[in-house]
Amino acid sequence: MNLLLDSFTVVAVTAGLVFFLAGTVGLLRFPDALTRLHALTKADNLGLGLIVLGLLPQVPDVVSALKLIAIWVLVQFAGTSASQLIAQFVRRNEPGP
Amino acid sequence: MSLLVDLVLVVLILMAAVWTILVRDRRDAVIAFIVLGLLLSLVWMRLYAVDVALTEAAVGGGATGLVLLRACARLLPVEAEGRLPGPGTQIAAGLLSALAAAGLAAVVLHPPVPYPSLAALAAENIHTVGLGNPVTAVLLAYRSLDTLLEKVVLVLALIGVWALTPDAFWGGAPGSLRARHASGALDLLARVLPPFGVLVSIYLVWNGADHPGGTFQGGTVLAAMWLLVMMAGLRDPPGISLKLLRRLVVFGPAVFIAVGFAGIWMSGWFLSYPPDYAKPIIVAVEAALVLSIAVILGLLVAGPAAEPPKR
Amino acid sequence: MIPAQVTAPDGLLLILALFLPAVSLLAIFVLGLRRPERIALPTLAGGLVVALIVALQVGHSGQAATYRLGGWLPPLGITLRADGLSAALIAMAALILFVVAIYARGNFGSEPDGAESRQPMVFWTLLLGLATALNTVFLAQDLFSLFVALELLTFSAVPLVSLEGSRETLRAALRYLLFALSGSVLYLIGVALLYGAYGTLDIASLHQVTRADRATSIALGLMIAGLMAKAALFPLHLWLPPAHAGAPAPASAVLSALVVKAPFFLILRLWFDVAPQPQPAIAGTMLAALGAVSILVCSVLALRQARLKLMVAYSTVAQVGYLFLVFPLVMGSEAAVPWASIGWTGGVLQLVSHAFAKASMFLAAGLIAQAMGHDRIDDLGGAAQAVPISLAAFALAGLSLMGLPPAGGFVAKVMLLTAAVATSNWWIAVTILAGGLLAAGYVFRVIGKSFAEPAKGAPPRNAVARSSELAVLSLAAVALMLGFLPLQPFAYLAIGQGGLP
Amino acid sequence: MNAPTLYGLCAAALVGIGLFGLILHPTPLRKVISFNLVGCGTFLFFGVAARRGAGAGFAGDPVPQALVITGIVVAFAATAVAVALILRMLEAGVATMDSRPEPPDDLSP
Repeated sequence: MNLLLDSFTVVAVTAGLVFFLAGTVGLLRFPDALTRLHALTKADNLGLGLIVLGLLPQVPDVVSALKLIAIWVLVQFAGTSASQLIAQFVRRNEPGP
Repeated sequence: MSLLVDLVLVVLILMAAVWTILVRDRRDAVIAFIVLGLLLSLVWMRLYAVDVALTEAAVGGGATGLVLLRACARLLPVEAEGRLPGPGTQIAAGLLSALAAAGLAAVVLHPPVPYPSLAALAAENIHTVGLGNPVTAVLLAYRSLDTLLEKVVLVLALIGVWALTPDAFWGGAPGSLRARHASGALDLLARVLPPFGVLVSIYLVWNGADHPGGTFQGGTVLAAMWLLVMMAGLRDPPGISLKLLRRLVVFGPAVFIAVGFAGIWMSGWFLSYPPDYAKPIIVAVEAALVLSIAVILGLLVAGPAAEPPKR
Repeated sequence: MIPAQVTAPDGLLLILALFLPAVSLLAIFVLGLRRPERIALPTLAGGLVVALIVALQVGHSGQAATYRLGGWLPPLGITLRADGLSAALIAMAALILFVVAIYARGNFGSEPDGAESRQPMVFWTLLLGLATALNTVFLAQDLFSLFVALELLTFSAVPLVSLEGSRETLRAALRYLLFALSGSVLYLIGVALLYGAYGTLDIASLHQVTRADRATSIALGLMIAGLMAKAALFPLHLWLPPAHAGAPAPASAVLSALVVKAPFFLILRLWFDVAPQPQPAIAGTMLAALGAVSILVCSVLALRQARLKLMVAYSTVAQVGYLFLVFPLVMGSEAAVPWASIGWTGGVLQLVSHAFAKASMFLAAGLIAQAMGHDRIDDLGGAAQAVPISLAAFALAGLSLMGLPPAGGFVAKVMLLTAAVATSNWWIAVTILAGGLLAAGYVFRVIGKSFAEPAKGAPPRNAVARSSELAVLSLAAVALMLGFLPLQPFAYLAIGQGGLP
Repeated sequence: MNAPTLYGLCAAALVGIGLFGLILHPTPLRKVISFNLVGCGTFLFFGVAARRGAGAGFAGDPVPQALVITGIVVAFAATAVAVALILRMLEAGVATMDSRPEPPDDLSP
């Protein structure tokens, strides 16, 4: 049982890291601000989600688990709002297609 | 391996620092400085100073960055970037700075053995104040004079900022913080986030007695929520003569000083706590301080009054 | 850890010295009064009483008064301590603050409609802030608490410079702030290094453990360099003249008389109480050389100023320069301890007598400017008839700056001169004499112009308050009375020095 | 070489870079940013002292950590005052350009 949970953690966290890596590569390689933003938000949401999911079996009690989930939700929320703001800024300042 | 992480962090920090100094545009310099602040809070984690990491992220990077960014936004159209001094001055400045850095590096490379520390003394006495977090014990018990005087510093800084109000506007409100293109996203954030923020700041203060966290971290989160609301345009900054505002600013320091004097007859010394009630008293002082800190930080960011008072 | 002994009442007074003004400033802030001086004046009077009682008790008991905050012993806790020197200086600061407050009572007109207005509120709260800051600088025994005290001082002093709000004063305030902050951060680096080297920031503990090694020298060097910027020692003096000249007269008086003395006092503390003894002679000579350049350059500059307040401000830089002459004079003396030497005593007396003289001079300059409607030195004709008392105070204070008998500055400068001759520092002796001559030049220039016939078509003169004039005169009188002190080291100032009980 | 020493060298470099900026930049806002850099380096020195002084069951000496927290807040207050002064100076400058310039040597009593 323990081994199963541990391997789940390893797989999920690794997968999360891969998403972060992909997002970072996208940030560096994509041509303009909007696509970069797209890569970053998508990858980070999923990446953080997978890491939190992977860590859940490792926490000692329910409160800690709730804290982890709360962190994920808040980051989601902040990330979404921030990328919205950046996107709006970009649209105002660059003549759109 | 572990040292590799530190090495990468140091390289990133030095890059951010050099960028901060050398980049031409001042807004870029501020952004580099904010990045530096975030990297530094990681460094504080690596140094096992979680309380400092929280403070650095909240105040050092966050609040300072906000003040500087707002300044950039208002300076940009008016003030041109100044001209750098000639190469002679530049070389002299470089030599002087390099000399200072080299001297400091030499000191760092030869630490005394054994390394002096007050950790043992702090640990020995922590039971008398009933706290679990030694940093809180230092801030509110062993060295409470510093913390108390620093609150006075904050009030004086606020008076200093308000002193820059044009005479006709005294009693009026600071200019609106509303972002020029406030949007739905910001609005939503400002409506949803504050309850969580308030919860987090209460948690930080409550938790700070025994675990990392404390008044400044909590106060900054609270201030951030207030600023968010003002930047989304949901509320405007209050007039600087508002009685409630003045009371909130003074509340924390006043409670702290009152507790200090009460200590004289409760347990013999100014700013001492009776051993049995030390923890609840300290937590109460922190709770009072958190409100004042939040209000003062918010007002420091908002700046001097910029409109005539409403009569 | 909490000692069983009950607090000594004299120690408790040190707490009052710190927090009486602090509480009062919070009260003014929260009440939003039309006339804040109704709270501030009684507080400063109370502060004077507290300071005098502390000074008398220290003299009476022959021991330093100490107080441990929260009962915590150093190195974990923080101690307040009034030795003879500290006690004398808090009494000096309290007296000057109180007299300046009396002078300023009528200066900041308030709105008739009962509302709070900007200038009175800012001036009085920050004056009280200065009282807290100065007392903390003079009493705290912990290097980091002293950093906080220096910041208190900066945050109280800078907005006073730009109280008037014109572009020039704002620029002066900003420059002052940048210098002061740079000084603070250099000081703080030194604090960090000292903590890293010794694990304590308590001055008395450091006194026993400091070694003459690289870390200590770099730390002290940075701290003293930072404090030099705050004390406006040449070549870091550029901020001072515009700042002190731009502030309203009562603020200038406090800035010049007291605020620049605080960093010098800390240099004195670092030099004699923290640094490993004996220090390298070259360091002391360097400080004295910068002091000498300050004296000569800024006295000449004072002589050439067209505006009265700028002249007085340049004279401050020159007079602060005298303080830095102390270091080689003490090192070369044969006295067993610094405070038994005539050089050290002369330096302290120069600090005190200049404080009274310069406060009086700035206030007098303010009254002259108020009466004449301008402060151009060349057009001061008729001032002697318009404000005779102020001009008399100006002249009496001038005696102290020149070092002529019977002023306090005379005794101080003769002591420094004697010490310079005794230690064969001839260049210092020459500098002291030259500085005195230059001071005579700029003081007599003002006096001479004031007795000239008023120019034709001069604007009518404004009346000045009699209580303000008497306040100015009383400060000059104190500066004068210090001249009757004997020419020898004082036992009072030696109380509690060097960790003695 | 261990982590505290590495960060100590980083702190020394930060102070050096900040001092360079403080002297180099003529505009006040850039000076304020540079001052903050020096401050960051200074605080890091305390952090190194704290980590090296680990003991008695603590991962770091709590005293320097507490000093840094106080220091960070004071530095923020300083930045806020400086920025307010810079902005106000700008307003005053703009205001005097279109209004009648006052004679510089007259003091309002």
